[in-house]
Amino acid sequence: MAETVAAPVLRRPPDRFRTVTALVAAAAPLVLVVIVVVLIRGSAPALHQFGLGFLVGQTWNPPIDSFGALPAIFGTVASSLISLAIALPVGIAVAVILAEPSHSSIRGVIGTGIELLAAIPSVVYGIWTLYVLSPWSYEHLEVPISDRLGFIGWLSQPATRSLFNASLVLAVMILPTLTAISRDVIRAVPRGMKENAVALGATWWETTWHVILPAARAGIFGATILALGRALGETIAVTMAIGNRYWIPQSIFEPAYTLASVIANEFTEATSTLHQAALIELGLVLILVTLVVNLVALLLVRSVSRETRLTA
Amino acid sequence: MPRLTFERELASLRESLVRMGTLVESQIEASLDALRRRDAAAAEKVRNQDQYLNELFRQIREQVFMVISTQQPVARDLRYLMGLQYIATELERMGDYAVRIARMTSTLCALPEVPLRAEFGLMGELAIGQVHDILEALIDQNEPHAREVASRDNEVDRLYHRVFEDLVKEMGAGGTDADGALRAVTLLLVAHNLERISDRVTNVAEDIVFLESGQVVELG
Amino acid sequence: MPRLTFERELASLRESLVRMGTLVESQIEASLDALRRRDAAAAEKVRNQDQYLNELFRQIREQVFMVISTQQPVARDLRYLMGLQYIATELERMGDYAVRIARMTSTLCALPEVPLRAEFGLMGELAIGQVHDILEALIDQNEPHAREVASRDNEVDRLYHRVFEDLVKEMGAGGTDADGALRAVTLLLVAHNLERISDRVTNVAEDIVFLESGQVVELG
Amino acid sequence: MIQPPAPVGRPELRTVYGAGPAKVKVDQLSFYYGKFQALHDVTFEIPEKRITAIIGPSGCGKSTLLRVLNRMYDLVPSARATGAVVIDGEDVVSTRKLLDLRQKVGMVFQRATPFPMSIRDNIAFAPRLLGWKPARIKEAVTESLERAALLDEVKDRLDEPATSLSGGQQQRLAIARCIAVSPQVILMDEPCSALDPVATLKIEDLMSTLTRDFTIVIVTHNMQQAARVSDFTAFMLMHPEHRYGELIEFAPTADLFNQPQDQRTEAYITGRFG
Amino acid sequence: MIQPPAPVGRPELRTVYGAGPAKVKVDQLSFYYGKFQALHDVTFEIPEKRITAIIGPSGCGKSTLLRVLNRMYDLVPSARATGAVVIDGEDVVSTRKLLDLRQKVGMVFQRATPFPMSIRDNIAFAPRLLGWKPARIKEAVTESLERAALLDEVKDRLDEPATSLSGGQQQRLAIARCIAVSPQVILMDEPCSALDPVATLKIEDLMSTLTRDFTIVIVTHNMQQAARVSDFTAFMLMHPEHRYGELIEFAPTADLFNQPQDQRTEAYITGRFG
Amino acid sequence: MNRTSRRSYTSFAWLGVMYLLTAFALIPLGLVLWFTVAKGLPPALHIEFYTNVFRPVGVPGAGIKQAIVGTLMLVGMASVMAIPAGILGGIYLAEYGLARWAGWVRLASDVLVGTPSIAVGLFVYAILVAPLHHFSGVSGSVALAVLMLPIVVRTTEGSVALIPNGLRESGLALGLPRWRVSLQLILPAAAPGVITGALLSVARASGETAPLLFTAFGNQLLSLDPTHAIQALPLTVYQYALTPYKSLQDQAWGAALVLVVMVLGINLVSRWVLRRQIALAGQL
Repeated sequence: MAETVAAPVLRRPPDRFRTVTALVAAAAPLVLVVIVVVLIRGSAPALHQFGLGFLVGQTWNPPIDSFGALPAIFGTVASSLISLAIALPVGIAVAVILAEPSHSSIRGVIGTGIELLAAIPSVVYGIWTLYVLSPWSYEHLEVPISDRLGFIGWLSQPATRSLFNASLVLAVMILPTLTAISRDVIRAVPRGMKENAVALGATWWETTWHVILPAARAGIFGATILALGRALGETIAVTMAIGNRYWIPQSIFEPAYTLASVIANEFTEATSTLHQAALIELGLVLILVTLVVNLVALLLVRSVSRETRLTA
Repeated sequence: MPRLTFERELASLRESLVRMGTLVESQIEASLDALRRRDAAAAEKVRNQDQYLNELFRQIREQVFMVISTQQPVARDLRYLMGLQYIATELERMGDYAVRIARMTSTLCALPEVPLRAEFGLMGELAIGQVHDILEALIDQNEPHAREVASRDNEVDRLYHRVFEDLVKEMGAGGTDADGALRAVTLLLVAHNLERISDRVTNVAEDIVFLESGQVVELG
Repeated sequence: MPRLTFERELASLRESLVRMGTLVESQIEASLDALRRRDAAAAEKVRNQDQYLNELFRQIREQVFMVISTQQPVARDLRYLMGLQYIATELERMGDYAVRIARMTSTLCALPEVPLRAEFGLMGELAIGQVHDILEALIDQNEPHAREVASRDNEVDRLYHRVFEDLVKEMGAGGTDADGALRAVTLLLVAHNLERISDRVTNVAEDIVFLESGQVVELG
Repeated sequence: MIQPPAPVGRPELRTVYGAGPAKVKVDQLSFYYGKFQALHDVTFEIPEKRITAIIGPSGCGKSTLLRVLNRMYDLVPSARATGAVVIDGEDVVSTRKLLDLRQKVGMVFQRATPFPMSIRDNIAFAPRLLGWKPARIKEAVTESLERAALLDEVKDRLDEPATSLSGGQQQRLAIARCIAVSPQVILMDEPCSALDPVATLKIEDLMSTLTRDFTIVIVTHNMQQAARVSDFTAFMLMHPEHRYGELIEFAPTADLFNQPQDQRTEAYITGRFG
Repeated sequence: MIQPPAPVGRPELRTVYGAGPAKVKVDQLSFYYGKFQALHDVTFEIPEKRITAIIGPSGCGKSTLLRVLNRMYDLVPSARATGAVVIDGEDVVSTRKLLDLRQKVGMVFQRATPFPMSIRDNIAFAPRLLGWKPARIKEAVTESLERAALLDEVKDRLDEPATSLSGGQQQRLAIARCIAVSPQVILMDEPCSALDPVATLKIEDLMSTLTRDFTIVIVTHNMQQAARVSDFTAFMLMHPEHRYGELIEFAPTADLFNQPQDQRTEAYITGRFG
Repeated sequence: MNRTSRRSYTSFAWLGVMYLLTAFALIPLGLVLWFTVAKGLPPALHIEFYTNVFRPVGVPGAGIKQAIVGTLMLVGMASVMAIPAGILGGIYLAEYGLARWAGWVRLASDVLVGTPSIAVGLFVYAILVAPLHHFSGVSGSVALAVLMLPIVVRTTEGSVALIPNGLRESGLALGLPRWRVSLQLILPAAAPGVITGALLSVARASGETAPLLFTAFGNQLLSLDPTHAIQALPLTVYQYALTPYKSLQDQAWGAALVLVVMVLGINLVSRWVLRRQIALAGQL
């Protein structure tokens, strides 16, 4: 590198088109920042009142203005993780099948099905869970399991509206996210990699397990985190399924509460300033958590796609 | 598809070769003319012209080179190029023989005049005719014609042997003085060179056959 | 980077050429040997061996062809290949001269024996030495050596002119019978051919210079 | 009767070389992507109405050099150049008249990329946006298709989508589109590397006829192609230490491929490089 | 003193041609993608331990032919073949021992695509699947890197990811990976088309040393490459009417490029095709 | 059984497992659709369901006209706000994607896509509803627009990026200014993809409940005034489903069916458009 070279000439005509579109595009980051700022300002009274203790407080009693977020945080995280545990193996299996180039007609049906799964509005899942899934799950999953395994504390106390049932519907709802991104990541694995493995005499499973999935590893992980972010923020269906009890349940079959559900249920009825501020602070916690999770996931997925772009 | 540039190069090369052939033909003609007319100046001119021929030859070689290295010809194309180059080599040699005949002419001009044998005119005509016709065959890409021209070699050979025997007999008859001996030997060498020119025509004919069909033949 | 296949082809080609050179050298040697020993059978053998030489020449040409069409050489590589081919052409001509000398030897064997002039031995040695040394220069890729060998041409020329003058003088002295005249003319042609061989060595030297450096030079 | 023979062998080149007019003068051009220097001190002159090829191994900066000539590098934010590239007295590096420059210096890319419209519209696209009159546009369409040796093949289906053409035809369409706006210089960036040998030779023939009117600069990694089509060749190489591209040798093609002056050129063209 | 000279010029070829043993016998092979016929009645014999090149314009079916030889076409649904391809007495077209076949007939692709693991693991991949003992695997890794002329360049970094290698190195790694399981035939599908001339010539040199042990079949659209590296060349063409690929001529490379027997071959190699 | 055949069988078995899991994934879809149709069809078969508004429990002939109209209004206004801006933003990302600022925009858009919609509702409440002291259709549509914007931005970028760079370079190399190349050459080529993105964002917005809870709020009567509370289909489903009255629950299923038909309809159309885009881009 010749550092000694005189300042290089740089003369370009101004690009007004660029300026205009850049300004418009600025809307997205702007909104994001404004959301966070507005929520911080809205939750100021609660922040002032409870400080960090808000995050570990376990009571939620509007009449006496006592607010703690821990049960809602717990419910949110627990329901999301359980749903992820259910959805992950299924999601990867579907992604592997969808990325397979053969059997194109079956794949078309499956792919469309999964995408429609993503298109169904949350509230429809909610009503379906409320009237169909929860009663069925109570009768055919929760009761039999707790009958046999109830001695394990967190598998006892079955209820119709429960953390478990909320997780079930969440699993269905995040499956498309998981599948779509995993499928894209698997498809982005250079075709040559598969051909090479096959040409070396590897079977379909050996190729998938030893070559394709490792190549897509980071991307699938990113997809998982992204799905986690979706699960954390899901509101309506969860609200309709989880039972809405503000406590930390001892069993996954008991009712619980999530951050989003609390807001959805109480916000319009919140009369005291502090109550409203506490609800907004729940929203703030929610958005900050999903923000971090999303950022991590996006950076993961992006680094993967960049890598495959380089090696492809 | 034409491969325009390549075809243009080939055409230009062939043109150069024909130019070279024409020059050789006129060199041979001029040298024999000088011999017949005992014109030392004309003979000298033939010797000087040879440098043009050499330059043309050098240029053709170089051009073949350039075409091969830039156009990467194969099969028929390469054969064609190499064939042109072989022919150029033969033509250059023919030019050399013309120069040698001119040199002999200079020697003869210094000697007392004696009428030239008829065979020389005949041989010269035959040789020039061969050179002319083989060039025509080259231009027309006419392989049978080339073979036919090559076959006329026998006639020149026959004449050469007659001249050779006659001259040896003449010298062997005794009473030859120094001038006579030099003259006889020089004429013998002229005949020899004419015969060589005719041989070269055969080679050119072989090259034409090669260039057109890829066949390596012996027409000798 | 080596370009293995190409280098192998070049090496094989050079080997063929050296083989051809060795064959030419021994042909010239054998023809002069036959001349010295008046051995008609040996002379006949030289004439028969020529077909091998022609075959070798044909193969080298073909190989050059194949290498050009498959390896697409440029610059130095192409020059090298073409240079090898030029040299092969010259070698083939030298072989022809050896055959001619052998033919003259057959003629001489039929004539009464007269001791051979010393110049012939000298010219033969010189020519063979030139051929031998130019092959060495080719193998060693030694351009200065090649130039030096070419410069020895003058000595052969000088000897040739002496032989020519002496023979013409001898015949011009009168009292030459038919056999004597034929003998003198034949010997003259032998000398002529030796001189031509020496000329060819000069051409080979020029080709070596070209092949090594890309320079087109006149060493004549 | 005997005339001294005229010199043979590409005489037209000899007149140009040294004496012929230069269309583009590249003068001490250096080029940077951010802190990375991609080209160093490139100086040579591109002769008018001739084909100049730029060759060299990957990473030698040949494509970058080409993209300087019509300021295509403006698409990359941190790119900048020093030195001068003068076309018709105007410095490309410092000009602000980008649109005029690009109209004067057309470019054909590796991939043909027909616009997603009819064959006719592909060629008429730029003239229309430039506000030409319909009659002039119509004429330009026919003429440029003609010059791109494509008219006969497509004249009956000018209104079909351009994507229905074969790869080689698409590339000739790209050339036609480029010459429709009457450029003076045409830059070609590996125009045949996506084509099969047959289509390639067609393009090569086309190039040689285009030199009647245009100055052509072609970047190719195919040495043989450069040898076949070009009149002049520039050989570039990446500096082993500084890793910027340098011009090693510039000469008439026949000379460069027969008697390269630089060892590195010889090593590269004979395949003994690296 | 004078010996009759032995014939010169690739004598090894002459002994093989006609008399040499064939490794792969392709017999009246036709190939279909669904209803579309891609190959028609291809018959020729691939000689053992020689390089056989398959050339021809785009769409002539040369890649398809290559992919029949190790049943790579099984990856495409609807593909099927008729006729026979016999390797060591076993018919490839009808065999059910796919894994054995692919071990015997290795393949190197246009894009190197190393697996997402270390250099060592890339080569050990197939041997491990075959259940080789660790000692044998270790030996195979070193030996195949050695034979692929890559050992010197990578021996100190066998545990680095294979993606850290350059394009040319990656392709040699692919070759090493392929020969690690001791195939007998190596198929190469345009192995150099993504490489620059320098890396290309390295691969070509490697190929010529590999013929000591392997039978190599290479598909290339680069005619010159076929001429440079191969001992035998097969020329294919798409039938103008039926649009399937046909074998036009099969001959020793030197013969094919000097004295092609078929007009169409001559037209193609001299660039006067189409 | 030798090693080779054991490997083959293992592979086959795993393939079976994968297909089994896939089939398992599709069961919920079938169930949701089945129950929505089965339970929603009876109320949805009545014409009054679409022409009438809310009626108290027990009064026959209740309908959800106010919700359908409200959803159309909300989504329509949101589209007007979000789609043009999203397209321009997407073009910026695709055209000047290498700039640092573009990286931030891209990241922010992706994060915004994943932001809990309820938080967006809170946000709009804080900036529009609280200061004005009443719920409104406008605030609801702003909330929806915020959700739509990043989708439009990213799908526009994606489909513009599908257009080969050569097309852009070819356009510029002809001497055309950048904005003409972007808007008159690239955007038309990418149109189907852009339309798909817009449709998808519309579908997403149509189905959103959470952000409307405290912005549009809901209204049992038909309101065409965007400055007042407005009903929406998802709100209807949510609110009616949670009531103890069978008749309202039935209406909730009916509204759910209407919503599903609408959303899936838009979705299928957009998929069809997208397929055309991909086919087209494949030819370029």
